[in-house]
Amino acid sequence: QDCPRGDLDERFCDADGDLIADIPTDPSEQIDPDTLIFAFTPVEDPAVYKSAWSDFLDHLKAETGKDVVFFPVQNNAAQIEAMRSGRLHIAGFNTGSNPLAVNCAGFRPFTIMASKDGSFGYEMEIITYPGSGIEKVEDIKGKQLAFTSPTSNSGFKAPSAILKSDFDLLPERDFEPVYSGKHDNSILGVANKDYMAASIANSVKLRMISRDVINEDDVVTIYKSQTFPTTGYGTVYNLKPELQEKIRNAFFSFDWDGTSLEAEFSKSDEGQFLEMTYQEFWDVIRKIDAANGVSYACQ
Amino acid sequence: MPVLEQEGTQIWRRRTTGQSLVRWFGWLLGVAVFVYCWQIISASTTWFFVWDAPRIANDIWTRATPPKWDYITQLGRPIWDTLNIATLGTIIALFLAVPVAFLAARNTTPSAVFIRPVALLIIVSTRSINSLIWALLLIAIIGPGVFAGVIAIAIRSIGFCAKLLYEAIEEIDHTQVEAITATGASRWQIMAYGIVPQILPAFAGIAVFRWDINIRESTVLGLVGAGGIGLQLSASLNVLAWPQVSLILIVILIAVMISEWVSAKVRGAII
Amino acid sequence: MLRLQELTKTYKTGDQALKAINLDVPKGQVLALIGPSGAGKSTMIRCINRLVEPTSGAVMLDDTDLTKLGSGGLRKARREMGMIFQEYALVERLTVMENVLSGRLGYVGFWRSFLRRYPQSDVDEAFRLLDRVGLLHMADKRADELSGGQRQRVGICRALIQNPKLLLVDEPTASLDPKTSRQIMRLITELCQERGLAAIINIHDVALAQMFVPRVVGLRFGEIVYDGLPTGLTPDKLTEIYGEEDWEATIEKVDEDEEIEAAE
Amino acid sequence: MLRLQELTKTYKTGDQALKAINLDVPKGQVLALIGPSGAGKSTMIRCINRLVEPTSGAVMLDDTDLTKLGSGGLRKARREMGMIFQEYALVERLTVMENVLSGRLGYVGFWRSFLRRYPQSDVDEAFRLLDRVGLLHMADKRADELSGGQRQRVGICRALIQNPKLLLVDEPTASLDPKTSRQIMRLITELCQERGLAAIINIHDVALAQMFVPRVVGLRFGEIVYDGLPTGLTPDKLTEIYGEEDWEATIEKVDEDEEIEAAE
Amino acid sequence: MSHTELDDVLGKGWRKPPFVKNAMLRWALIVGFVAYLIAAFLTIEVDWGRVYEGLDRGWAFVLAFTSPDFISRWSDIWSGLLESIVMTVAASVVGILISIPIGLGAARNIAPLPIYVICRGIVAISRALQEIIVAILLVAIFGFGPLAGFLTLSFATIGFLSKLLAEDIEAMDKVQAEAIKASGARWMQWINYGVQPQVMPRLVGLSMYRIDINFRESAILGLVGAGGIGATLNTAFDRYEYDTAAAILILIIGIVMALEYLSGIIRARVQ
Ligand SMILES: Nc1ncnc2c1ncn2[C@@H]1O[C@H](COP(=O)(O)OP(=O)(O)OP(=O)(O)O)[C@@H](O)[C@H]1O
Ligand SMILES: Nc1ncnc2c1ncn2[C@@H]1O[C@H](COP(=O)(O)OP(=O)(O)OP(=O)(O)O)[C@@H](O)[C@H]1O
Ligand SMILES: [Mg+2]
Ligand SMILES: [Mg+2]
Repeated sequence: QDCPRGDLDERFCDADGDLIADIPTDPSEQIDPDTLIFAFTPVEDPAVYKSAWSDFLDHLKAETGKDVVFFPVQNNAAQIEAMRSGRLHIAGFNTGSNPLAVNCAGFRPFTIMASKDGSFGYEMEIITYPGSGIEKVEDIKGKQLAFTSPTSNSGFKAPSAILKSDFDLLPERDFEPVYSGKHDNSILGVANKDYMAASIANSVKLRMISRDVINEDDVVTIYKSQTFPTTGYGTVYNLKPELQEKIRNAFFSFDWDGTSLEAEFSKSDEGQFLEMTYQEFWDVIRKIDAANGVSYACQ
Repeated sequence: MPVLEQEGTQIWRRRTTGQSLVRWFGWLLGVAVFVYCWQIISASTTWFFVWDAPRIANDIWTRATPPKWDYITQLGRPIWDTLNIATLGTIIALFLAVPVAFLAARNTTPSAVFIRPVALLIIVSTRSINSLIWALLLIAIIGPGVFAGVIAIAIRSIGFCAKLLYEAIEEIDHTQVEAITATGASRWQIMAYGIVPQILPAFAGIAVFRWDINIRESTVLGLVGAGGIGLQLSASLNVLAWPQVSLILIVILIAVMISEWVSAKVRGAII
Repeated sequence: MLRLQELTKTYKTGDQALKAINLDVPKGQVLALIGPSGAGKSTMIRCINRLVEPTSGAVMLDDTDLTKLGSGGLRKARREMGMIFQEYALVERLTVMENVLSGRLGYVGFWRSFLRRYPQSDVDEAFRLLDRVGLLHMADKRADELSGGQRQRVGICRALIQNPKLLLVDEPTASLDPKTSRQIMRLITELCQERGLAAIINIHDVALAQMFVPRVVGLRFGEIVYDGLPTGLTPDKLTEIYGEEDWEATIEKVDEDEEIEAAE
Repeated sequence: MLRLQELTKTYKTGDQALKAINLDVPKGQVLALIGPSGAGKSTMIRCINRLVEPTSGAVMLDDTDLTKLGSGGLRKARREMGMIFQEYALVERLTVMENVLSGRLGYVGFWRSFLRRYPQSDVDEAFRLLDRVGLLHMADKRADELSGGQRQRVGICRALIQNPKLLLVDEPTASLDPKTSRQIMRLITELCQERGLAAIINIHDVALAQMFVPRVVGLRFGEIVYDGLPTGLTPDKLTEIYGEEDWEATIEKVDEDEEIEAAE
Repeated sequence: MSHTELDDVLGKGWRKPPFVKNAMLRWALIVGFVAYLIAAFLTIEVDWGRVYEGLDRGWAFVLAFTSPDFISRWSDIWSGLLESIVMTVAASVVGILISIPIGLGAARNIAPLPIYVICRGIVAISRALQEIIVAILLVAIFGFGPLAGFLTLSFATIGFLSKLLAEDIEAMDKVQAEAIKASGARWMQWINYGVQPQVMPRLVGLSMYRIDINFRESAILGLVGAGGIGATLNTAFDRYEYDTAAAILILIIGIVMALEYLSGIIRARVQ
C-alpha cells in the first residue's frame, strides 16, 4: 500500500517517522500467537548458556500470560529471516544487524541492557602491541590492520568510517586490511604480534583479560570511539498492540536481583533494561553505515 | 534351526523363533526410540508454520534470483584461496591418513591390541575435535592466515580419509597379497605391490570426494582468518544479500560437478 | 633337497589338516599331490613356504629348517621357492611385466622396486620368460585383461624369475579348460626339466597328473595314503584316496569303473 | 519346443558373437554346446532368456517369440527357463534356502518374498529338491560357506524350483574337480530326464559332454559347425571346432592325438 | 608394433607404461600441476620462526585441557547431549531412508538414464548447498527449533550416503544379480535378493559413519536455535571455559569411538 516508509521494506509503513515499522492499523493483520518465540544472538556480547535466561522467561510468561520459547541462535541471517517470515516474535539483535532487522524484518527495538548506573554500550578500540612502532592512529599508514569481518560494526564498519573521515586512511591505499573472522582472533593476534593492529570491541577485550586469555599489558589502545549501543531487544511489528505493551512492561518490570540473568550479565556489569529508541540510539550506527555505503534493502 | 517340523510338514523360516523374537524386539525398540525422538522434535515445532512454507520459500527465492553475476569479479581471490587451501589441505591430509589407515586396518596393523586402538583414536579425535579448537590451536602456533587454514583443513580431513581408506583396506583380496609375500618380498614391498594397487580406486574416490567437501568447509577457514569463499558466503548472508549467495552456490555447485567428473574419470582409468 | 619331517598343522578351528607328514623330494623331481577336497593339499604347500605357520614338525630345504627361520631368513628362503596359485593370484591392476618383475622383490631394495627401476638383468630375464611362454607382446597389458590361461602363464613367469630351487604349485589348472590345462601342465613340467627344478604340484585331476609327472603322492585326511608311480594308481588305490563322499548315497553311487577309465 | 531363428548378436564393441544361428531343441532333449573360448556359447544362452539383448532374429519358445516380449511378458517367460551359472552365481550372503526359494520370485508377490513367507508348497518343493541333491542338512548355511560342488547343486535347485520347461546351463563344471564335475553332469541330466526338461548345456569339456548327452552342437566364431551325435565328433571335427590357438607356435604344438584320446 | 621380437627388447630397459597414454597430455598435466602447486605455495606465507615461538603457546593451550570439568556445567552438557542424540537419531533414520532410493537411482548399472540423471542431480545439489544456507532457509520456513535442524541434517545425509552407496552398487558382482533376474523376479525383488545382500555391509558401515557425522555436526544447528552438544561446546569455548570444553570433548570422542567399534562389529556380522 501507499504510505511513508523511509528505508523500510515495502511491506512496512512508518507514518510517525520514528524509523521503525508501525503496528498495522488493520486488526486482521495483527497477530496474537499462543506461544511467543524469543531468540538472541551473542556476537559482540559474551556467549551465554540457555539457562541464563530462564528466570526472565518465567517472568515474561507471567506478564504476558503466554507460553514463551527461547532459542539461543548463532547466526544473524537466520534470525532476521525468521522474524521476516513471522517465525520470531521477540528478539535481541546485536548492534550491527539491528538496522537490517528493523528495515527488513519489521523489528521494533525498545530496550538495551545497561548497568545499574545507566551506563551502557561498548566502544570500538584500535589496539596494537607494545613496541609495534605504532604510537598513534596515523602510524597505521603503510602497515597492516586486522578487521574481523565486513559485517561487524566495531570490527569493520565503524573503524572504516572513522579512519576515512577523521584520519583520511583508506584500506588498500594506505594500509593492508586483513580479516580475522572473530574479535577474539583479532585480539589474540595482536597479543601474539601476528597482527600489528586491530579494531575490536572492547567488551570482548575486557572479557578476555578477565579470563586470563591475554594480559592487560599485551595490548595498547591507540584509539577509542564513542560509545555504541549493544544488543537491542524488541518485538516484531505486527503483534497486537496490547501484547507489545505487555512485553515491554515485562522487560522494564523485571527484578534482576538474585536471578540467573543477573548472575550471568553482572560479569559485564549489566543490571537493568534501559528504555531507548532506535531513532536516537542507533543514529551513530546509521551514520557509519551511510559512510560505508551500506544499504538496508533486503533485495 | 529355522526349519521346524509341524504336524508332519516342514516349515521354513528365515530365522528361528528366538532369533525373530530378538529381531522383532530390536525393531520395536528402534522404532520406539525413533518415535520418541520424533515426538520431542514434533512437540517443539509449530506445525502451523508448515502450511505457509511455500509462501516463505517463494519470498526467498524471488529475492535470491537472478544471481548477481558481476559479483564474480570480487570472488576471484577468495576462489583462488579456497582452491589452494582445499587442494593443499587434501594432499597433506592424504599423506597423513595413509599410514594411519594402514595401522588401523585389521589385516595390516602390526598389533590389533596396541596400535590399532591408537590409530582409531587418531581417526576419531581428528574428526571429533571441532574446527573451533583446531583453529585456536593453530592460531596460537602458526598465527592466523592461509597456512593455518591449510593445516586446519588437513587435520580435519585425516579422520574422514583414514576411515574410508582403512575400510577399503580391510576388503582387499588376500590371495594377491599372499602371492607377493611368497616371493620373499619385504613388508614395505608387500604393501607397495600387493595392497596399494588394490586400494587405488578407493583412494582416488576418497581424495576427490574429500577435496570437494573441503571446498565447502568454509566455517574453519573464516575462524582462522584465512578468507576464502566461505567468508564471502557468510558476509553475504549476514547482510541478506541473497543474489550474491546464489552466485556463490553456483560456484560451489560447479566445483562439485568438476570433482564428480574428475573422480569418475580417474576411477574409470584405474579400475 | 626338500624334506618334511612330522609336519603337522592344526587350525585354530580344530581342523587337523596335516597329521605328521613325512616326505622327501629329491633335487629336480616333479611330484603331483592328489587327494579329495579338504585333504590338506593346499595346507601342505603353504606350510612349506610358511604362508601357513605349521603347528609342529620340520621343513628342511637343503640344510635349513624353514620352520625355525626369523623373518629375514624366511624372506631369503621364500626367494628359493616359487609359488604358482590356483586362481593365478596376479595383482590385477598391475601390468603383466610388473607382475613378472614382482617375483624379484626378494632380491631388490624397496626404492628400486617402488620406482620400478629393476636391474637390466632382471628385465631381460622377464622378457625372456615372457617370450618363452608366448606372452611377450602382452608385457604392457594389465593382468585383468588376460584370459585364464594367459594369467596362469604370467603366474609361472613370476615364480620362475625368482630363480627358485623348488616350485610350489597349487592347482594350476583348476579354472582352465582341458586343453589349456594340458598346455599349462606341459609348460610347468618342461620348464622344471629345463632348469632342473623340483616341484610339488597340487592337482585335482588324476588323469592330468598321470600324464605328466613321474611320482604321485596321495593325501587323505591329512595323511599320505599313496606314494609311488602314476601307473600304480589302481582303482582300489583311488578309492582309498578319494573315498566315497557322504552325499553319494543320496544321489546315486558314482560308477567307480568310469572314474578309473577316465584316469587313464 | 525352442527354436532359434537367424539369431544374431553383435556387441557394441563390434564383436559379432553370434552369426544368424538356427537351432531347434525338441521337448525333453538335452544338448551340449561345445566350442573354444569366445565362440559365443555364453552369448547364445544369454540371448535366449535375454540377459543379453539379441541384435536380430527370433527366439521361439513354444509359440511365443521371446525377443518381442515386453517386460511383464519377459518375466513370465523367464520363469519357464531355469538358468544354471558357471561360477554358481549364488547370492553369497543369503542362506541356501533363500537362494533356492529365490527361484520362485517370478511366482510370488513382493511382500511375500520380502518377508520370506513363501507358500508352503514352495517350501516343501525346496526341501524336496535339496533332499534330492543331498543338501537338506545345509539348508540354513550361508551360500558362501559351501564348497564348489555344493554351491552348484544349490544353483541347480534354484533353477529347478522355477518349474521350468527348459534349462539353460552355462559351464556348470568349469570350477569343479573331475569327480564332482561328473556328479553334477549326471545330476543335471538325470533331473532333466525325470522331469522331461529340455536343456542346453554349455561345456568346455568334450569328454564330459560325450559321456552324458545325446546331442552335441559345436560352435565356432558364432557359427554352428557341428550338430549331431556325440560319437560323430571325429578328430577332424574337433579340430574344426577348436582350431589351433595362435600361441601354440611359440610354446610347442599340442599333440592332437592326445587331445582326442582324452576326449573318449 | 603388433609383433614383438625378443631380440628387439633384450637389453632395452623397461618402463611402466604411463598412466596417461598421450605424451603431450601427460606432460601438460604434470607441468600444469607442478606449476599450480608452486603458485599455490607462493600465495602462502609461512614464518617458521613464528611457528617455533608458537609451539610454547600451543602447548600451553593444550595443557589447559588437562583438567576436564564435568560438574559445573553438567546440566548444560546433559541437555545438549540429549538434544544431539534426539536430532541424530531422527535425522539419521529419515536421511538414510531417503538416501537409499536415491542411491539406487544414482547407480548407473541398475537405473535407467533419466532416473540416473535426476538422482545424481539431487546428490550434487545436496552437496553443493552449504548446511548453513539450508539451515537458514529452513528456519525461515519452519521457525527455530529442532525440526529445521533435523531437516538440515537429513538433507546433508542424502548427498553423502547416496553418493557412496551408488558407487558401491556400481562395483557389485553383476552375475549374482543376473541370476536373480533370470528367475523372472520383479524389479523390487531383484533389488531385495540380488543387490541388497551384496551392498549391505557397506550400507551399514556408511550409515554408522553418517550417524556419527550427524552427531558431531549437530554443532551446525547452533544457528537454528537447536544447538545440541556442539553448541554447548562452542559456548564453552567462546567463554574460555576450557575445562568444561575438555569434558565435552572427552564425551564426544568417547561416543564416536564407541560408534566406530560398534560399526566394525556390525559390519563383521553382516559381512
Ligand atoms: N584358514 C583355515 N582355518 C581353518 N581351517 C582351515 C583353514 N584352511 C583350511 N582349513 C581346513 O583344513 C583342511 C585342509 O584344507 P586344505 O585347503 O589344505 O585342503 P585341500 O586338499 O587343498 O582342498 P581343496 O582341494 O578344496 O583345495 C580342511 O578341513 C579345511 O576345512
Ligand atoms: N559384454 C560384452 N561386450 C562386448 N563383447 C563381448 C561381451 N561379452 C562377450 N563378448 C564377445 O563376444 C564373443 C563371444 O563371447 P562368449 O562369452 O559368448 O564366448 P564363450 O563361448 O562363452 O566363451 P567362454 O568359454 O570363454 O565363456 C567374444 O569375442 C567376446 O569377446
Ligand atoms: Mg586347496
Ligand atoms: Mg562363456
